Amino acid sequence: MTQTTATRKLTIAKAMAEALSQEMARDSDVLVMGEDIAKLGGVFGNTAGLLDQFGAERVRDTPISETGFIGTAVGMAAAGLRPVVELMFVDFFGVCMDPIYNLAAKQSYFSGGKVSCPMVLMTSVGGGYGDAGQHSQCLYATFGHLPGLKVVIPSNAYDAKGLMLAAIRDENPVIYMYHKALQGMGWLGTEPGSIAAVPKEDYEIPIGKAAVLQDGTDITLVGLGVSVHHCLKAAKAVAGEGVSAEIIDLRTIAPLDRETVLQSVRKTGRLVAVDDDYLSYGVSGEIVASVAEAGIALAAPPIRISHPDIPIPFAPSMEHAVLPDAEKVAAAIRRALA
Amino acid sequence: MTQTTATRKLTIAKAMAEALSQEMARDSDVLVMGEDIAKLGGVFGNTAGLLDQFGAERVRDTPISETGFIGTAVGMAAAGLRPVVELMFVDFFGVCMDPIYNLAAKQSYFSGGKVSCPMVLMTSVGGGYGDAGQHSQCLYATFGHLPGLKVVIPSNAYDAKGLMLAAIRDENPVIYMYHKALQGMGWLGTEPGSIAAVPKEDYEIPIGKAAVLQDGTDITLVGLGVSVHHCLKAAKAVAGEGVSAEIIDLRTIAPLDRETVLQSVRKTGRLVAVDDDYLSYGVSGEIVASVAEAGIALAAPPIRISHPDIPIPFAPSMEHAVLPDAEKVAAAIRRALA
Amino acid sequence: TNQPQRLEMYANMVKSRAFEAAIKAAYLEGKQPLFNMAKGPIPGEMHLSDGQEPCAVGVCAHLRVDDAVTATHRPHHIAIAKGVDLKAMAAEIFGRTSGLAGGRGGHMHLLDPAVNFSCSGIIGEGLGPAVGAAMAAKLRGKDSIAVAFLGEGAANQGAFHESLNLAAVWRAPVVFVIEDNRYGISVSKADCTAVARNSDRAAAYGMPGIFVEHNDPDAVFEAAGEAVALARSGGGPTLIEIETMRLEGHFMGDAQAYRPKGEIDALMAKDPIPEYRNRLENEGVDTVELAALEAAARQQVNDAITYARADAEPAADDAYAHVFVERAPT
Amino acid sequence: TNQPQRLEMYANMVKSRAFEAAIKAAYLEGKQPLFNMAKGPIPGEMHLSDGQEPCAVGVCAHLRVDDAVTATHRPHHIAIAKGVDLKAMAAEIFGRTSGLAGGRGGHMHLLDPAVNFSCSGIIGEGLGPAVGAAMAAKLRGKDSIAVAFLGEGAANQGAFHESLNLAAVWRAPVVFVIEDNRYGISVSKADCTAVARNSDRAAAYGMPGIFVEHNDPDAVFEAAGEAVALARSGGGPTLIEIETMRLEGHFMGDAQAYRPKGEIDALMAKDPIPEYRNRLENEGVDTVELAALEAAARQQVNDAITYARADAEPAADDAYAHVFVERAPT
Ligand SMILES: Cc1ncc(C[n+]2csc(CCOP(=O)(O)OP(=O)(O)O)c2C)c(N)n1
Ligand SMILES: Cc1ncc(C[n+]2csc(CCOP(=O)(O)OP(=O)(O)O)c2C)c(N)n1
Ligand SMILES: [Mg+2]
Ligand SMILES: [Mg+2]
Repeated sequence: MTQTTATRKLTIAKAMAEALSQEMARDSDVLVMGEDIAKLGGVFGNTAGLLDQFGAERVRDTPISETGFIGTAVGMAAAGLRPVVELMFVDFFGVCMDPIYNLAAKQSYFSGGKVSCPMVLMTSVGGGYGDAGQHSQCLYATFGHLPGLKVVIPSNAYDAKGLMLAAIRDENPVIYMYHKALQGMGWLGTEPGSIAAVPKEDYEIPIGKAAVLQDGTDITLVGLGVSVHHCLKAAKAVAGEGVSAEIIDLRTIAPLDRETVLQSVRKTGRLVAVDDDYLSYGVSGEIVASVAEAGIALAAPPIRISHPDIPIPFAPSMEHAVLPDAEKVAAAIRRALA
Repeated sequence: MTQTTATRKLTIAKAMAEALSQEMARDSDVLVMGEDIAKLGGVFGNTAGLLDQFGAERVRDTPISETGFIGTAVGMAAAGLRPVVELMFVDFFGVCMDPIYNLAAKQSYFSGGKVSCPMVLMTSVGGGYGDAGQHSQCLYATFGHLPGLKVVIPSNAYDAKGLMLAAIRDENPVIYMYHKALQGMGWLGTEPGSIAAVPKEDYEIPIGKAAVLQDGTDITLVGLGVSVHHCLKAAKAVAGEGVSAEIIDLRTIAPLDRETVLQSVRKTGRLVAVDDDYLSYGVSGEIVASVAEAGIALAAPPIRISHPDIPIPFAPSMEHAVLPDAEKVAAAIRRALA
Repeated sequence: TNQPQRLEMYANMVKSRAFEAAIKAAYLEGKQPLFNMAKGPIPGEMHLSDGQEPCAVGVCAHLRVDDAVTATHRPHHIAIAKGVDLKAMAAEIFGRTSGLAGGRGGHMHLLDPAVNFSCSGIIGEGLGPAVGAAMAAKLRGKDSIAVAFLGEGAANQGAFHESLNLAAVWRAPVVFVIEDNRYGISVSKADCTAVARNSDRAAAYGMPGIFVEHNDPDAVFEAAGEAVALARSGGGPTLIEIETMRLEGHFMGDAQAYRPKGEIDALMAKDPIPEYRNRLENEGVDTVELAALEAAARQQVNDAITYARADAEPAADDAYAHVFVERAPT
Repeated sequence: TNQPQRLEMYANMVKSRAFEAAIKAAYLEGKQPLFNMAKGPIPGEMHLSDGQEPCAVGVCAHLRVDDAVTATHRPHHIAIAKGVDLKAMAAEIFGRTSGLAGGRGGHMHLLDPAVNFSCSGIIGEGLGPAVGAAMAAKLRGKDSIAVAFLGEGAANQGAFHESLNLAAVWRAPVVFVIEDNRYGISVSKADCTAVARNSDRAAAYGMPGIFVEHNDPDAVFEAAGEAVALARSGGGPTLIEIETMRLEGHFMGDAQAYRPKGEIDALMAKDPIPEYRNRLENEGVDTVELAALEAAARQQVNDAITYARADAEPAADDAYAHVFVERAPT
């Protein structure tokens, strides 16, 4: 962003709503649909104000019929509209994955590129606030694994606005995962690091490009969404111990920007990959595998930190123990450097 | 299996049907439900004869209502029955994943172990016969990634029977994935290696244990289902070149038997992991990551071979080009040893 | 209804309302002045059932311990009417070791096999399992049945259609009970449902549909009686819709700006509990007896909450237990 | 109907049947003596539409190019009636480079945006997209509509319920057309559907339901006419069910042991194409004219098949193209 730009500090919720509002004003083909996104403004605040601004034709509360309204959105997209639909919690993908992964994701392929699907699916992810096993999942890898979908996860409000604008303008289905711990809704707690200076004007963050948030020489920390903040805090903690950590925010997991990760690890020779999705067949494993198959010589075995392969427990005494956090990342860094 | 046992060569389809028949005869709580599994005997032959033997109460054709009948099966299992349900193609998981991953998989956790879910979900996987992008997927990692599910994939008829018996007797939900290319239905072609001598009597293959099919010293080949046969053929091909390959059949991907893989790679120092699911966030990547984080010194970078991150194309000239096969595995072995 | 049953229905309504009041108070602890869901003795979402008690007690009055009930994300009143252990339930909601699931599930995941009760947080997820419980009884030649509770919003979810069709085709001994509290979070029934009465949808499955206009335990009892008798006698499923009321927000912390001004006050004036108390009084039930019932109910609630608060928090490693069932539970 | 329309309907039925015959012959090449789905010029599953032509032509006769149609895994007759390019369609089914999708999709995935036609292989998957196409027209103030075809078996899938309710709530200009061919693979309608007529389920969505008893283009045309007019004039959705017939197996290679003896012969005797030809003749249509129509239809089919066979197979690397759309298609 240029220095001359007027910026304000925004939460991710407000940055998402601003991006939607600006794009709906700019492009009359954009509309928003989902449960409680109109009158209520979204359970997580990301559609606040849109109903008043654009009216009930373009801002539509839906029945609790995810398969129905997501399938409908695909049909709208094929007809040239640019629907942004909300799946309130990613945990609900089980009732509506078919139109997402078999229809939206394959429309281009099944038409030889003749029919596009410019649709954004916004969905909240993550736990840490005691919402238990059916309302705290992340499922990044579940979506990243399936071809034809682009998957983005902002870690801060600046990226949230730029990724949303890029997602709406993309001709392909984009899964936009926003983390409840970063959303900036007071009632969910707020990670201060997710609140960022956001330009009023229009800008895009390129989908498929990771960001190097901090240069370092001793170890590469790879995160996405909330785990980026765990990495930043852990890096601070070990900086005092003379450790120089390089920090990468993936921002997109499909397509995955392996090159940025490899470049960094070639330099540092050490890797800790962190996410809060389930461990096996997950994001941190894909990062570790990508580095391994590249044949980069490492000074220490790569380490992955993710949620263990168990349902997310309700009681805080268990949930906080199993969720990744800055302490766990710092401990891994020390292990890698021991 | 003991030497005294009477065995016959069976296809996987027949071995599955025999296991179901024997267990239904032994345990009156076992029943089978799904689309076309009764009158038709299963599109893929794995329930042939059961309707005549056990009647319409215990062998039930269902409406095309996967969410309804899988949810029903979970309720039956909670009540003490042992339902075996069929999801005709794994590609259809998108219409019914919720009762599988949020309900069956978490029933034990949400009840502190008081309510079990002894249910088997049989589902066909795989392509290679021109059934295109919505009827050829594998989705191993999609199921392996989610906690609370056990996931097994037989590569031959002997394992198919033993894994089915173990799955039905397990107190937990087991996803039983059978590969169409191994099923032994003439109309799908048949991999001869999947037809095996099967004891008439009752036996179990332990869930969660991989099998070392061939000892070797130069390189470890890891596969599951059909890719096991690619590995066996590739190993034969390179044997003439003096390469001694160790071959591991995972048999189960959740829980994953990492120890058997690590032991082998510690010995051989080289790894090729092969599966026909999508590459990113997939099975071959999990194997590579598990070896990497174990810090095993390798003589060559590990190699993974999977279906690329694209929908499965219809035309044979494209599908066969992108599907893993023995030639691709042999080429990888040569690369690893170059 | 006979009088003892009606007094029990009343007592259960009082107990449920008292339980919600106690949970509400505990839930708000540590969430003041700034409401933060993660804080306090009970974190996460909290969906209270105030106003919907008649649905629970009117239906469950017909049920036996071996009848199965599946409920929703708003389960407390139904769990209490079905006889779930109040202490273990409270301890689960507080996330303590002697909770129903040892604190692993929380308020949306209350499973008590001792009374065949379960609930879950996904809309429509309980319908299939109820059909399954009913079919298990039928296949074993038992006359136990199953009841699935759902909200009016859930009647637009695909699982509703699939489960009702399957139940009808298989003549499963199951009753589907829709608690129509007019809202799915902020979305009114009229804004998302193509018919005024979901009970009319029973015709799409060739099963009887009953609409209960009044949020009244006696009216619910009567309708449920027919449906339960039909199911128990092998007559197959019934769909019931009850016009009830949600006196609280969708969940704690819901500002409810989407509700018309004065709506809540108008509903409060029709609170079914005092209404039922008046009816019983007018019928000559001794007020001393009623007061005793109320006191006993409140006492049970206080004991349960006290028990839960005193119970130990799970150890970190408890998170790893019970992902799988190791043996057949007995 | 006017006579030219009826002759066009007849011609399209003949063209569809001839197309299926040609596909059937080509499909069996290389699959003899042992039937192996992977072999021959057309691999994979093949679902033929013989017998169901009246549904396609009777409905599509009312549609314009800008009206959208979504079909199923059994799409050929509908694609032909909607005017999908026959050469590109045949080439796609043969998996060739100038196929609709360059051979990436095959027979269950025929998308032709030029005439707003699409289909897919997942039961119920086309319903939502039809509602979406209809809503796109409505939001843009156009009077184009959408039609979703589905089988009677699909009427038990959750997507049916969700899509019909949403269409009704939003008054989408869409028509849902159920081709009741009595079977979902091997499972009969009676064995899996709680009502005799799915058109009765329209009441669950407050929309008109029409049942067409005869597998007759004129009867379908009349019913579809009402529904299309209602949708075009802003009157919202309609559900139509047509009692049709499946003259072939579910897919090629289906032994059909599940069908009662003699059923297929009885149906063959009621083949709608000769029946319609007789009617036209009895009404005095010149047999020479009919013969000319038939010859022309067959010629188009032969040209399309010849074109497809001569077309090039995709190169291996073509598999990697079009996973994503790079620019807005124009
Ligand atoms: C499949 C699914 N979609 C959405 C949600 C989010 N959600 C939780 S409760 C609720 C409203 C449910 O309304 P209703 O069925 O009427 O029950 P009520 O809350 O009124 O008791 C919604 C949309 C969910 N839990 N599951
Ligand atoms: C969600 C889903 N479940 C199951 C299938 C497998 N399947 C393909 S066609 C079919 C039968 C469909 O019956 P119907 O809707 O009546 O259409 P018909 O084949 O008779 O034209 C089934 C079960 C599928 N493709 N998708
Ligand atoms: Mg409600
Ligand atoms: Mg049919």
